[in-house]
Amino acid sequence: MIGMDEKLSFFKDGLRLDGRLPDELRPIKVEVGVLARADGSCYMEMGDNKVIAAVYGPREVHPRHLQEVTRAIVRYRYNMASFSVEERKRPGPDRRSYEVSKVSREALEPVILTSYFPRSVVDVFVEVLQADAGTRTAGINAASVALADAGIPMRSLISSCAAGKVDGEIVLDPMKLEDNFGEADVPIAMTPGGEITLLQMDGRLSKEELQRALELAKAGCQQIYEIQRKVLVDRYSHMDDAGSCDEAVAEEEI
Amino acid sequence: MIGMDEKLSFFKDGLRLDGRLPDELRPIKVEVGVLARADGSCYMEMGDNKVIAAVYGPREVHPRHLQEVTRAIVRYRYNMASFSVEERKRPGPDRRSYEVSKVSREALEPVILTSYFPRSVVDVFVEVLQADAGTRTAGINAASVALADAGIPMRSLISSCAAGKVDGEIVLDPMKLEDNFGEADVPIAMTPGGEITLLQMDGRLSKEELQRALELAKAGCQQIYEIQRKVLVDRYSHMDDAGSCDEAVAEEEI
Amino acid sequence: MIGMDEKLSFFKDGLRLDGRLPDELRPIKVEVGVLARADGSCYMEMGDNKVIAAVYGPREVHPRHLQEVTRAIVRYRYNMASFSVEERKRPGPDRRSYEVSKVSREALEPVILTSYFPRSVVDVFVEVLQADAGTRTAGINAASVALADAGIPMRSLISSCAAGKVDGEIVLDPMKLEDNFGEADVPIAMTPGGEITLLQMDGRLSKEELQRALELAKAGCQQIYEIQRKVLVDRYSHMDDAGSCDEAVAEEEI
Amino acid sequence: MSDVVMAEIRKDYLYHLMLKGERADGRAFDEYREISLETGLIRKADGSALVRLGKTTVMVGVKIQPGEPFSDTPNKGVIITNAELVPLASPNFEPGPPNEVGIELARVVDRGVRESGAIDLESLCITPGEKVWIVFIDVHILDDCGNLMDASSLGAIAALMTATVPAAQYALGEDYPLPVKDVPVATTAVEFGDSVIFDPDTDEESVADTKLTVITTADGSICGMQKSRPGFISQDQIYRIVDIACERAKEIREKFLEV
Amino acid sequence: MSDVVMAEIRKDYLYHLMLKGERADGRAFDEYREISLETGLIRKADGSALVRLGKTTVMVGVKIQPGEPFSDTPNKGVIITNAELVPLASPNFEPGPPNEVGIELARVVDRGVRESGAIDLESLCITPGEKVWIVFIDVHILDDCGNLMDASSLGAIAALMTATVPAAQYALGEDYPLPVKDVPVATTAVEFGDSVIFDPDTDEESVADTKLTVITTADGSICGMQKSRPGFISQDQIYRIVDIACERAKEIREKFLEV
Amino acid sequence: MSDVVMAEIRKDYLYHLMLKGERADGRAFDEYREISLETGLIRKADGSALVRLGKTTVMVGVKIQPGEPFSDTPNKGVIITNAELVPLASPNFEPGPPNEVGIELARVVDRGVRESGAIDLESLCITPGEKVWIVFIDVHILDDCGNLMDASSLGAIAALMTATVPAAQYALGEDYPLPVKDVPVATTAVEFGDSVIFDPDTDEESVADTKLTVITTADGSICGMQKSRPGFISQDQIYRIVDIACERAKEIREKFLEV
Repeated sequence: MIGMDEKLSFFKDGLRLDGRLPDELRPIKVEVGVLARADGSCYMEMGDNKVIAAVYGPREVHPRHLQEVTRAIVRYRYNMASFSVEERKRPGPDRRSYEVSKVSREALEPVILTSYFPRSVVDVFVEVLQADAGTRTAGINAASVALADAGIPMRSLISSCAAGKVDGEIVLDPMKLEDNFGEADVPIAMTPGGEITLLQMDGRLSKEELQRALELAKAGCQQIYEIQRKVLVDRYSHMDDAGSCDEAVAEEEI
Repeated sequence: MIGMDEKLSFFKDGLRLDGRLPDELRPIKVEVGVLARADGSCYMEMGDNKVIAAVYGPREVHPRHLQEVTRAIVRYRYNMASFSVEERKRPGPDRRSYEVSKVSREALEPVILTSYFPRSVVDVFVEVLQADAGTRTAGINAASVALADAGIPMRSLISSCAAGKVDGEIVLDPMKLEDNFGEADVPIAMTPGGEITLLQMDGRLSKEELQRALELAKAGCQQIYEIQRKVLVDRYSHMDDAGSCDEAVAEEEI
Repeated sequence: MIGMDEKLSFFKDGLRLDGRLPDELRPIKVEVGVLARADGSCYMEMGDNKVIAAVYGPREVHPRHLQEVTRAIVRYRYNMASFSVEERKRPGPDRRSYEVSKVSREALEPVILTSYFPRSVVDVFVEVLQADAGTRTAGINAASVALADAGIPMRSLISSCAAGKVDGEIVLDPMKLEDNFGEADVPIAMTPGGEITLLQMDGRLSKEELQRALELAKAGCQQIYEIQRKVLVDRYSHMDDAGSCDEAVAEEEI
Repeated sequence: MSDVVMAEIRKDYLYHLMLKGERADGRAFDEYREISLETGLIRKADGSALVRLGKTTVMVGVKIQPGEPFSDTPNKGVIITNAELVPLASPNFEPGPPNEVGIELARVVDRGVRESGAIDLESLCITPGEKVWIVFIDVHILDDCGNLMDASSLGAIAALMTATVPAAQYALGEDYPLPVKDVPVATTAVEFGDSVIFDPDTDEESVADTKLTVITTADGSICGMQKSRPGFISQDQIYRIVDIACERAKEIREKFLEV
Repeated sequence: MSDVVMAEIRKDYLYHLMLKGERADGRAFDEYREISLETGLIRKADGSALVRLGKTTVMVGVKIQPGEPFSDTPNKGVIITNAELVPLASPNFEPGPPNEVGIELARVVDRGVRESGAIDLESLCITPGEKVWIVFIDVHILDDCGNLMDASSLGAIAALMTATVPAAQYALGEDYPLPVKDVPVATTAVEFGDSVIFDPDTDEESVADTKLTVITTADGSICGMQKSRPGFISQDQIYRIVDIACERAKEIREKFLEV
Repeated sequence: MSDVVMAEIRKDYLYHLMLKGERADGRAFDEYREISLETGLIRKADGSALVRLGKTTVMVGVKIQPGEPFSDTPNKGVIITNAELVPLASPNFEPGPPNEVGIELARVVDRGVRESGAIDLESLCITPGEKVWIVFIDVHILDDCGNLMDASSLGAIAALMTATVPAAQYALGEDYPLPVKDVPVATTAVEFGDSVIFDPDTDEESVADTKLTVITTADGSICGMQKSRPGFISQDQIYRIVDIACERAKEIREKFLEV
């Protein structure tokens, strides 16, 4: 939240700069099973964000001392490609990506039935190919579908999106321009039943604004959940072309 | 030892810039058992140096290949807080702190009865919160008390201080200003019986000056030993308030 | 291959700047068994290149998870001393040295009878003390002799040298000046029987030029093989002074 | 295995206590441990604070030095926050560069300072595009007995509020107090079944389902939140925690930061 | 042990197929898998290409930024090539900085671009000795089903050929297409007994004796070669591979790079 | 366990020899192994020395390049000393950045050069505050048969005494010999019961109680000391070692450094 450096107007005739209503998500595109080597995978676009998630496991833990005797551990690695942002990013994790990886893992872990697979690991890898505000939520959405694609037993899917505050108004799913000059950002993740597994916030909000932001983000998550569910249903109703190396068979656009 | 860049006088009427006699230590303050999580701990001030030492162990060695079958290994990590020196120090160990850690470990190891605890480790951690010349000796003094506080069996305590040469004169326990512009620095550590376990020297000294420096430093160590001993006696004569989370109960000032 | 920045002539009366014919190697000097601690060792000069190779093993593998149950693994570490090149090199491996280590290991591994020593490792270390184009080939030559000196069972020796293109002409064993301003460089390594185990190329060559370069380099390798063989024969015919700490007993110059 | 068993037993014990509305150390669910705060102990730092939250002990040092601005904010000072979870402070901490727990801690502390606007970054510009003041906030954990977030955040703002910009040392005019415009305070609760417990100690943290940190400003706005640990939290619980967090933060602000 | 046994069985199987002149997926020995190439998908990059070689998938992004030249080439732009073998792409890849396989891949891709003279480095000089354009070629492996060398090289040249120098953004004039003067194409074969098989998949790579990559330019010259994997290769086999490599490269160049 | 047993047996053996006033290789207690010193072997370095101390072999290279001074000593050159204990030199050395043994070695070598005033740092200033000569002393261990300290220190001073400041290469006037104003020599003894043994080999080092390095200058002053290895040493033993160290250093200085 840098604060507005110059007077920009973020609304025109009640619409946002990209033509969206305040409570409207950006267009979403999902493909499941896009990678041959991974046990499960998902490519997702949310607006200009392009992310790809892969799941490997349950598999053996290396190094061994990380093993848990009563359950599987979950690892999550969020990584931005060098070319995904305006100024080239040095390859490899930075402090931000360590934090995003931690909270994303904690957003998914509660729904994974880790006790089914003691002493093993479920690895989730998310690569951001293009970033435009909202990569952590896009990554969690893709990872959730990839986990299902990998056949990892889960209590439910997890859906994720953010609400923000721009020009004094609470909006759903802020894009980069709104995020850079906006006044607050509240990414959440939740189950279809409304249990929240990720919650972060920066900026400045009153309690009432926070409440409005959570309501908006919740509604966004529910729309995303429907898309995630549909792409998985489509995928598994066409499973005649099964096999570890099949490419993208299901695609869903909003 | 940078050599004197401008003509500074380090003595006035036989006293040093901070009013000390040439053979006088800086004021010392000690508290034992200051940390709840550590098995033993000690906070120490020597002049403007503020250090804190913690001991964990004997405990299991990780990684396992470092285990010794006939004795405990001793590890020592000397670390300066970023804010402890004039110009902010990058966090983490540098070459100097690796050397200080090595010689400090070698100063304490000879008195630790490591053969009592085969295959285990005694970890000593020293954090420098403020530095003013003499942090390695302050760290060793604090670590020695913390080892005793942790109940690690030892042949004796170790006491440590430096002598230096300033304006042609041998002085005890040089402070930062004397160290920066002085002509030599000789830190030592020893048992109460006078067996030396740490000896370093830089600068330029004749054999006679070295002899004088060792004599002075030895006398300094003996004073420090008395303080260490007293704080431990006080600590253990008030042991009605025992328990792993008791805070600083003994304090000794000179 | 930087391309020629200024018009330099690399030939005078059919000879190269250092007086060599186009198909002539630089002077070679070899000493075997030059190190006391290593199981096998070799010092080699090829022109202004000065390299030293040591072999340790077969010995236990650390860390254990690198062990192979049916054979020994081979490790190769090519390292340039900081002072070996014009501008001081930062100590430690860089990207170039990782690649050189990989291709050098792959150049030697095919002749090492690794199946004799399951679960163990043969470590090859090459230190470049002075570099003048051709250090990887000099390193492989020295390493090959050091492996023999260590008694590692091998199908054959490996010999290595490069051909290059300078001023439109294919030459054997380019020196630094020729390499910097030359048009192509083709380092190879091979068995005495002509089986190629290393092949790299950069620059720009027609198929015919590549053929000529390989022929030249092959002839160079054969000459080097004779030198390697002779120094080893000499070494083992004087084995009355055997023992792990004997220094350089055989030396061969061309 | 025994660690797992012990954890289960401890969890059971704390859970049963909680059903009776009790905590192991007798505190009310929304009650903080005793807080002590000393500033200025580290003369070599430009600002410093030693915070004790029960037995949890954190030293925060602030150093202010001239340096280059970021290219996209040429007329703004820079805040760099780091947290060192040194192995002296807990048997669970290991030597080495900050792991994800240390990084998260530093970033949440940073978020409170940054998002509240506590430091007016534009006032830290010396020469636009060339030289600005860099404010290093170094959090040094000394004893981890739980709730490092609140202790570290409190130490950071206290150290900043008592910090001096060492202008004289760099021939940039006279020294002056670092201007601080807001007083963010972090308040952390853990969730445990249906209960919400503030200022958790290490035991409570280790058995909690999830944890929520809320950072509030002097005017009662929220300027940062962070859920950590896997586990679910409902909207209702969030609002409940936010309400109490605002109250507790206000008390801490008034009592220790004299605002 | 079972991995070793499986490898032996697979090797036997592939070997016997090969004796009959066959490959597991029915291709001819010198036949490539289906290639697909899309450029410009990453709007935030200055050039990008998504390459599919069968199921092998590689994304290459090119970023062009002003920076300092190397001191020994003050009037030349800089090419920096990096390859990330991220663990998403294969169960064999681990997180962390590039290992020797990733470094070799990046260096061979770099060699093709550099030695072919595809990029006129002197045209990338802005102010001699002070400021030049730095061309970052970032190879991001997404799915490793074999022959990363050819896929990555193809992605690199395709991304460069469609890249824009973002001059306007840095107030250095108008944007213009990155001038590309040659079109290096890498072609890789593995050797397997006496046979030579092009565009190997992961199984074929894992059982091959050795591997040879040949990079050729538009005029049929060779601008880079790299043998990798331990194993022997004869001069005759080298020449045979070079001959076919030139043909395949020509086909790829014509079909996908429109040269 | 067998290593431990072997070490005990070897210790016993060496101990019993010593009681008879003997060493395994027949030397007197204060006798050095044969020393050989060759300088200038590395043409690409600005100074170099190959030292053999018995079979211990060390190459030291000196490189002198222009660079920036430290901000607190703007008119002084810079000395940077590094020691590489490469795995070629001993089965006990591992690849990777210097560990504490290598760091200690480099710092003790550096201490001798720096504290003796051997290099007049002010004479290495080119433009105050901007450009000074940086003297890199790189110690490269080739064969560790004991007493690396003395071999490395001797190599360092010998390389410096024969080094050239490559001014012409940087258009800074004519090349000139690096001015060296003192000749520090390190002498190391190990203590073994009541005995003191100079120039220990690897076996003697491994069984010694403790070790003391004394660095002396041409005028017989002491400019550096370092006790290493855990173990006790008495004041008397220190004085005894210092006395012999001065003598040995004098001999080495006269014989090998022609001072």
